[in-house]
Formats: sequence, C-alpha cells, structure tokens
Amino acid sequence: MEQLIYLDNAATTKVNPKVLDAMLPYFSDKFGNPSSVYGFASGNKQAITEARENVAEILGADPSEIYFTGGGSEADNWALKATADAYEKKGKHIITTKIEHHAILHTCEYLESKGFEVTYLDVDENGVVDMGQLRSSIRPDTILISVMFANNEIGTMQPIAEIGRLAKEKGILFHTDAVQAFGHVPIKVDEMGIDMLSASGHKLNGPKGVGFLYIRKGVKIRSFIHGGAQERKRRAGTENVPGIVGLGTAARICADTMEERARKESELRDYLIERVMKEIPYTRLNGHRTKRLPNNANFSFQFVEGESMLIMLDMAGICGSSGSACTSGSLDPSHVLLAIGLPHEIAHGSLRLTLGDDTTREQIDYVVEKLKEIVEKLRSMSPLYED
Amino acid sequence: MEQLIYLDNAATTKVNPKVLDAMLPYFSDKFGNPSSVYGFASGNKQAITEARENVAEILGADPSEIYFTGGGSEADNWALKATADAYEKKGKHIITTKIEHHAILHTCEYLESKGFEVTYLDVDENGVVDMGQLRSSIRPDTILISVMFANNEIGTMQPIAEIGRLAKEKGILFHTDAVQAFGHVPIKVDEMGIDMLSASGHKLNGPKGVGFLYIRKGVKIRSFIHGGAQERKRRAGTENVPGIVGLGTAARICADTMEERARKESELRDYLIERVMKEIPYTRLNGHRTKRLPNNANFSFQFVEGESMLIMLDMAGICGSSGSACTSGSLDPSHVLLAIGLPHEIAHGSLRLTLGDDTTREQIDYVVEKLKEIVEKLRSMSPLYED
Amino acid sequence: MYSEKVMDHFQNPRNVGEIEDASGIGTVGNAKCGDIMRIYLDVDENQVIQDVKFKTFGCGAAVATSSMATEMVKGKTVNEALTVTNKAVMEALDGLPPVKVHCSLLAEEAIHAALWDYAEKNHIKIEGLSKPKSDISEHEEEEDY
Ligand SMILES: Cc1ncc(COP(=O)(O)O)c(C=O)c1O
Ligand SMILES: Cc1ncc(COP(=O)(O)O)c(C=O)c1O
Ligand code: FES
Ligand code: FES
Repeated sequence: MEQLIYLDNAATTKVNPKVLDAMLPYFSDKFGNPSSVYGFASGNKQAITEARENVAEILGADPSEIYFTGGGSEADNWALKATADAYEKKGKHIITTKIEHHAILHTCEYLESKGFEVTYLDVDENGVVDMGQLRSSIRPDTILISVMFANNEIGTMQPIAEIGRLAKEKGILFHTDAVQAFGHVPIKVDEMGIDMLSASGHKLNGPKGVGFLYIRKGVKIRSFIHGGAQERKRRAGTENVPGIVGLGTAARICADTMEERARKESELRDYLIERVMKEIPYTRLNGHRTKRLPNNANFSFQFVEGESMLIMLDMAGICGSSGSACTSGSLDPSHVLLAIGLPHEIAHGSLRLTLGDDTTREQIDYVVEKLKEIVEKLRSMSPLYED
Repeated sequence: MEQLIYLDNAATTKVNPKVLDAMLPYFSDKFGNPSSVYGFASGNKQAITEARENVAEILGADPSEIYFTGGGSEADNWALKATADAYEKKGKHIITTKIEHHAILHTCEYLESKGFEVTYLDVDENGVVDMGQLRSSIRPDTILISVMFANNEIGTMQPIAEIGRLAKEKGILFHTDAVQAFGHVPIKVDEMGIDMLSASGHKLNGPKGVGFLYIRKGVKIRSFIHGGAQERKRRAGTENVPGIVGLGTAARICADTMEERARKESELRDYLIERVMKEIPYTRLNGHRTKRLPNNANFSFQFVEGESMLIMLDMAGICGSSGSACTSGSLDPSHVLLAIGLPHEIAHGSLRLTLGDDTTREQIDYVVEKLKEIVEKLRSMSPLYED
Repeated sequence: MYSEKVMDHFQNPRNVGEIEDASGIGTVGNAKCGDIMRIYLDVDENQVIQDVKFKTFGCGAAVATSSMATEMVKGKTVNEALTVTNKAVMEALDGLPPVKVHCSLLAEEAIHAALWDYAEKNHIKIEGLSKPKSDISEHEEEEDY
C-alpha cells in the first residue's frame, strides 16, 4: 500500500479543503485589521462575527459568550487561572480528574504553587469519573469543577450533564475541556450545565493555533491576555482572522455532518476493535467500550513496547500514537493509562488509532494485517514473552 | 483612483504572497503534529526549526532562545507576568513608559493589582524616554525595565542600546516590545543588551495569530501557558505550523530586503511629511523627525476630528488610522498623543499613515491632494476654525 | 528522529533470540521508562565470546543498541567486551537523540550483567567489572524549568 494511512486524528487533523478555501481570502486580499474603521476592514469584523455565530449555534450558546483564543491550551489556562483569580475570595479549592490533558493538569500544579488546593478525582478501569467521589469532594470553598468532555487518549466520555447538574446544585462553576469532543459529538451548554468550555480548531479539520473559550454570561472571569479591546475586552491581540474563519467553517461543517460522520466512524472503529481483539491475543481495549468518542480505539498489547510498534507501523505507512514512556518525552508512561489501573509494562504497549472521516474499511483491513505481523515480531524479540 | 491605497501598515499588513506560498503546504498536505514520531510529521518539526533559526539569526540570538506564541500581545503578557512571577522574591518594582502599547500597560495594571509597583516614565515632545528619569527611577527592588523599541502610533524609536547598557550595569532585566520594529529596522539583542523581546507576525507581512518571545539564555522565566512539552516545555499548545513557517519566512524576507525597503519607505515618508507640512497649514508632525520608523508618518491637523477624516479618506479609497477618541472605543484620545503633550483637541485631529513596501510616489501624491481637500472641508465645518 | 544505522538495526536486528545453556545471562531493567533487556553469552574456554543473543522490550533505540552491542562484543574476549560502552555503541550507530541516551545504557548494563553472571558461575574475576545494579536509572540531565 503506497498511500499514507493517517490514524492519528486525535493528535491533529488535516484542514478540510473547504475550510482552507474559506480562509484563503483573508491572508493577502482581505487582510485588514478588524478593529479598523475603513470599509476595507469591515468585512473582516463581519467574518469573525459569523464564525462566532457558527460556533455559538452548535453549542446552543449566545455569540457573545464565545471568545476566540490561540488554541486549546490557552483556553484551558485561561479558564482555570482567571477563575482562580476572580473567585479566590470565595475559596481556593478546585476539583478535576487524574486523566485531564496536561494543559489542565500543569495549570492546576501551577495554581497549587500559588496556594490553591486541587482534588484530582480517580477514574474507574474504563476511565469514567466516580460521581460519588466527586460529590463527596465538594467543599464550601470549592470554586470550580473542571472535567474533560472526552479523553484524548482512551476516548472515554464523562457524564457531563450529570456533573453539570451537581455543580449547579452546589453553586460551583463547571468547566469542561472539550478539545476532543467539540464537533465530534453533540454538546449543548445549557442542557449540560456547562459554564465554560474549551475547544481547539485543529481537532476538527480546522487550523492549528486557534481555539475558543465559551464563558457563560454572568460568569465573572478576568482577562488572561491583557491589552487591546478585542473579544469584548477579554482577550487582547489582533484577531487571527483566517484562523477564526477556519475554525468557524470547520465547526459548521462538523455540525452539518456530525450524525452521518459519527455513525460511519464508530462503525469502522467497532470493526477495528472487534478484529484486533479477536485476532491478536493478549490484547486489552482501553477506555469504555461504548461511551467513547466515535473515532477512538486504544489497545494495549502485552509484552510489546509502544514506540517500537509505532516505528514499524510508520514503515508500513500507518500513523498512530502511543502512551508509552518511550514516546512521552518524560520517562513515565501516560498518566491516563496509569489512572485506569494499567501496570507500567502494559501501559507501555499501548497504541491509539483515531479515525478520520476519510478512513476506509480497506485501510482498517490493511492496518489489522500489519498490526498482527508487527506485534508478533516484537513479541518474538521480547524478554517478557514466552510462547 | 479605483485602487485601494493602504496606508495602515502599523495596524496590520498584507501577507506577502511568498509567505503564503510557504505556509500553504502545512494546512492540508503536511498537516502532521510536530510532536508525533512518524516520518509524516518529522518534516513539520524541521519546518519549525528552520523558522526558529531564521528569526534567531536576524536578532543575533540562539535558536533555543526563540519561543513562538499566539501573537505579540501574548508575548508581552508572558514577558511581564512570568518575570514578575519568577523574580518577585527579588523585588516588586517594574519600570516602563507612558507610551507603551496596551498589551504592556494593561498587563502592568494587572500586576499593580497583584501588589507590584510600576513606574511609568514620561517622554519628551518627540516621544523619547528621558534617560535621566529612567536612571533615577531605578530602585534596589526593580526587577524589570520594559521599554518599547518603536512606538506604534508616532513611530519614535527609543535609545534601546543605551537602556540595555544601563539595565545591565544595574543588573536589571530588560524587555522590549519590538512588535513594530522587528523586521523593519536592525535589532541585535547582544549589542543592545536586550534580555527579552516581543514580536508579532502580522506587522511584517506575515500571518496574524503568531508571534514570538525572545528570552535570553539564563533568564529565569516561567511558563505562561502551561500544558504539553512544546517550545522546550515553556509554551504549551500544538504548534501553529503554517503560522510559524509564515513568520519565519516573513522574517527572512524582511531581513534580506530591509536596507532597500527602509531606504525606499523613508524616502517616501519624508516626501509625504514635507508636502503635508508645507501644503496644509496648522499641522503638527507627531513623533521624532528622524528617529522614527521608516514607514511612519503621524500628523495632527488643528480644528479637525480624526474619525471624520478617516471616513472621508476611506471614501477616497485611502486607509489610515487616528488616535482620536472617537475611534478608540474609549472616550479618551490616544494615551501616546497625550503623553507627548498634545492637548485633547489636537490629539483628536491626528492621522497616522504607515507605508508599505508597495507604496508608490503616485499614491502619496494622490493622498496629499485628497488630504488637503478633506482637511479644508472639515475645517470649514469646524466651530473652532476661523479663517 | 533516528539515524539510518539505528533504523537499520531496528528493522533488521542482529542476534535476536536465546542461547540454551548460556555461559552467562544478564537481565536489566530501567525503572525509569520500564524497559527490559536480556543478553545471553556463549563464552569458550579461552574467554572468547563465541555467540551472543538478546531480547529487548523497549523503544527503537533500545532495540537498535541491543543489536549493535551484540555485534560489537561478538568475538571479543570478556576483558575486551568491557570496552563496549554505551558511548561506543552510540557512536557506532551514528548517535541517538538526547532523550534516548539512557536507552543505550541498558545495552551496556545488560552485557555487564551477563559477564558478571559468567564470572560468578566460573569463579573468576574480570578486572574492572562490578556487580550489576538492579536498576540502571541514573541521573538524567534534564533542563530544569
Ligand atoms: C507595539 C505593539 N505591541 C503589541 C502589539 C500587539 O500585537 P498583536 O496584536 O499581534 O497581539 C501591537 C499591535 O497590535 C503593537 O503595535
Ligand atoms: C483534551 C485536550 N485538551 C487540550 C489540548 C490542547 O490543545 P492545543 O494543542 O490546541 O493547545 C488537547 C490537544 O492537544 C487535548 O487533546
Ligand atoms: S527504552 Fe524506553 S525510551 Fe528507550
Ligand atoms: S463625537 Fe462621536 S465619538 Fe467623538
């Protein structure tokens, strides 16, 4: 097979050609600064307004509640740090989970260094938060609950509406990192009781370097990037017009095609999971069997190390990712895999394959065949494996 | 004249078509996440490395000292807040000027609310900082001097090397907001004693939504956006690959053409200034006559209000900007014009025209003719004016 | 990210397998990243390493350094084998990315452990060889931010 099989859509996605088309005029033709008063730039302000409306509509939010940012990490940092800043008089306790993205976890560590207390909730073996533990962790000084909508490694989706209900009942703000979920699964901020929500353009076939933070009207939240009066004075900086237009267009396309796409992707995902589990022994599926993102499959192959697997897949033209320590830059395997209870050596042998809307059944068949060979080869080299 | 005359290059610039060409492959073809291990993404890491080298070379810096951000405002916020965070044990006093961009000023106000003390230096009638006042403002607990390289409204350039020398002598960190200067005038961080420097892509015919912070090796500075291990663990978030490539390419082009471009622009600028000053009475040139950005002209026309002028220029196909209160969103005229000592009503009648590398003498001639008509017309309507 | 030589040894690892009744076996683990390497030596009566095999559970660099290290010790005397340091192996592979340097220590330590096992079994002393550590994790030179 000559063609590249890209199964790492949780890492980043290809910009949809329609999205790129929508962006292109704003680089060298309609390049004006949206804050300028002349007619040449007024279309750009309008373009941002439309993108904001697109995003808001999907969430069932008001356009004035959407603030564009430089990406998902900025949105996460903003939500946590500015809430801490604005509500510290009320209390200094925050609740989150052990399986959040580093953009949340490292921000929480930073806040701990500033005197905040953070409770990191456990998850069960499928990666689902325990509502009982959440409820009993709430204190009078709890100001924020931040629980991700869907996990980026194992794809597990959390009981967001339930958490939202509890947060509301207790009068606590609820933020969700929906970077992996937005555009892929239905999200309604009102029904789900979400007060703040982060998303990032490049996870939904939009551009990198642009994202947004939804902030419910009435939530007292400070700026994170101070300066000019952009984004209703809450997020300074000349607007990334092409990026924002790209994000808005990508969101619109995702909303229009979500149902059909989710159906197709989850069908293929299930086919992949079934074949792998049946045809490769000593294999574990990570994440919840059904409450998972439509495009996410995550396996652990015992006796095998993830990076070696990725390199061999790469040689076969397949792009995937792993939570193995050897790929993590740090020397620990993924905190998510450890949190669902995997021992180190099993976490090591993990492989995440995340499908796109252009993934085909033939590709999945090819991947399964290659994977069988690769796992077998690596197991034959492994000191842990005896057949 | 049918064609648009864009003289607002200090607000934002057109993406150079060569820059856009360099960016394009990274949207939908080479879209991989630079952190991924497979070959498909390795070129993207390389592309970022090259952009970093381009930027570093121009500044005479090491590539490892360049950190890409989501724009100039983020870089300014990062420099100030993270320095405050890292050095607050040493002291809580910061020195800046009254004519900084809001990304600096509002960040300083934020830091004041957190218990820092900020000295805002005066400038003379040309907008130049007084070195004597700077020297006498330094205290044992001063941790940072932040003085912009060149002002965005009046174009005045500061004695950066002198400030750098003083800062070094006193053992104080020196940051400069070079958003308007980078790519337009020569900057060498070592010769000028600069410890940190902010820049933004869209001011040099690069893309919006991307910038960088230069941080000298050895400067203790915390992350501003926490999360993943990108940018040597100092700036989290999936890298905006097309944006970074665009910024690197724009920087390279600017460096290669700087001399020629500055010569051409300043010649035209001087021609514009001379004609306007000679042919329109009751006119003041704002900013230093010679120590100014090659592309910046800023006038105050007595008895005239800025927004009205902009609208009429717009109708004549000319894009400019004003420090008038009526365009500022707030109700005060530009803080920069007030700081150089203009009374409110004169600050109101200001017009900034900032040239680009494609500005022609014919365009300038046309602009001067139109401007004469417009100023005359507005003056004839003004209750302040008696001829 | 890896050199051509590393990729070659990763794709076609030399000397994978086990030796029955080996003269010396060394297993080391890197508690830091959780990887494991086992080396089997066949040493003749002149203390020359006649054959060597390995099994590795680790990243591409770990596999490639195992493979290269086994090639380098084969045919050497047990004393000469001590000159096969992780640095020598890395050089032979045209270098490793900085984050992967610790993987090459795994190979060095596994060989040392196998030599130690051989020496113990035969009641001999190999000059310059000390008892293997159970875990090779050493101090990484990571930048502190
Ligand atoms: C001097 C100066 N500093 C900072 C900025 C902010 O840069 P950005 O709009 O790219 O965030 C600008 C321009 O808007 C500027 O002119
Ligand atoms: C769950 C989650 N949160 C946050 C982020 C950060 O987003 P970005 O890389 O766009 O800053 C990511 C992806 O990298 C993610 O998967
Ligand atoms: S063996 Fe784990 S990083 Fe190399
Ligand atoms: S007169 Fe209308 S804003 Fe100034």
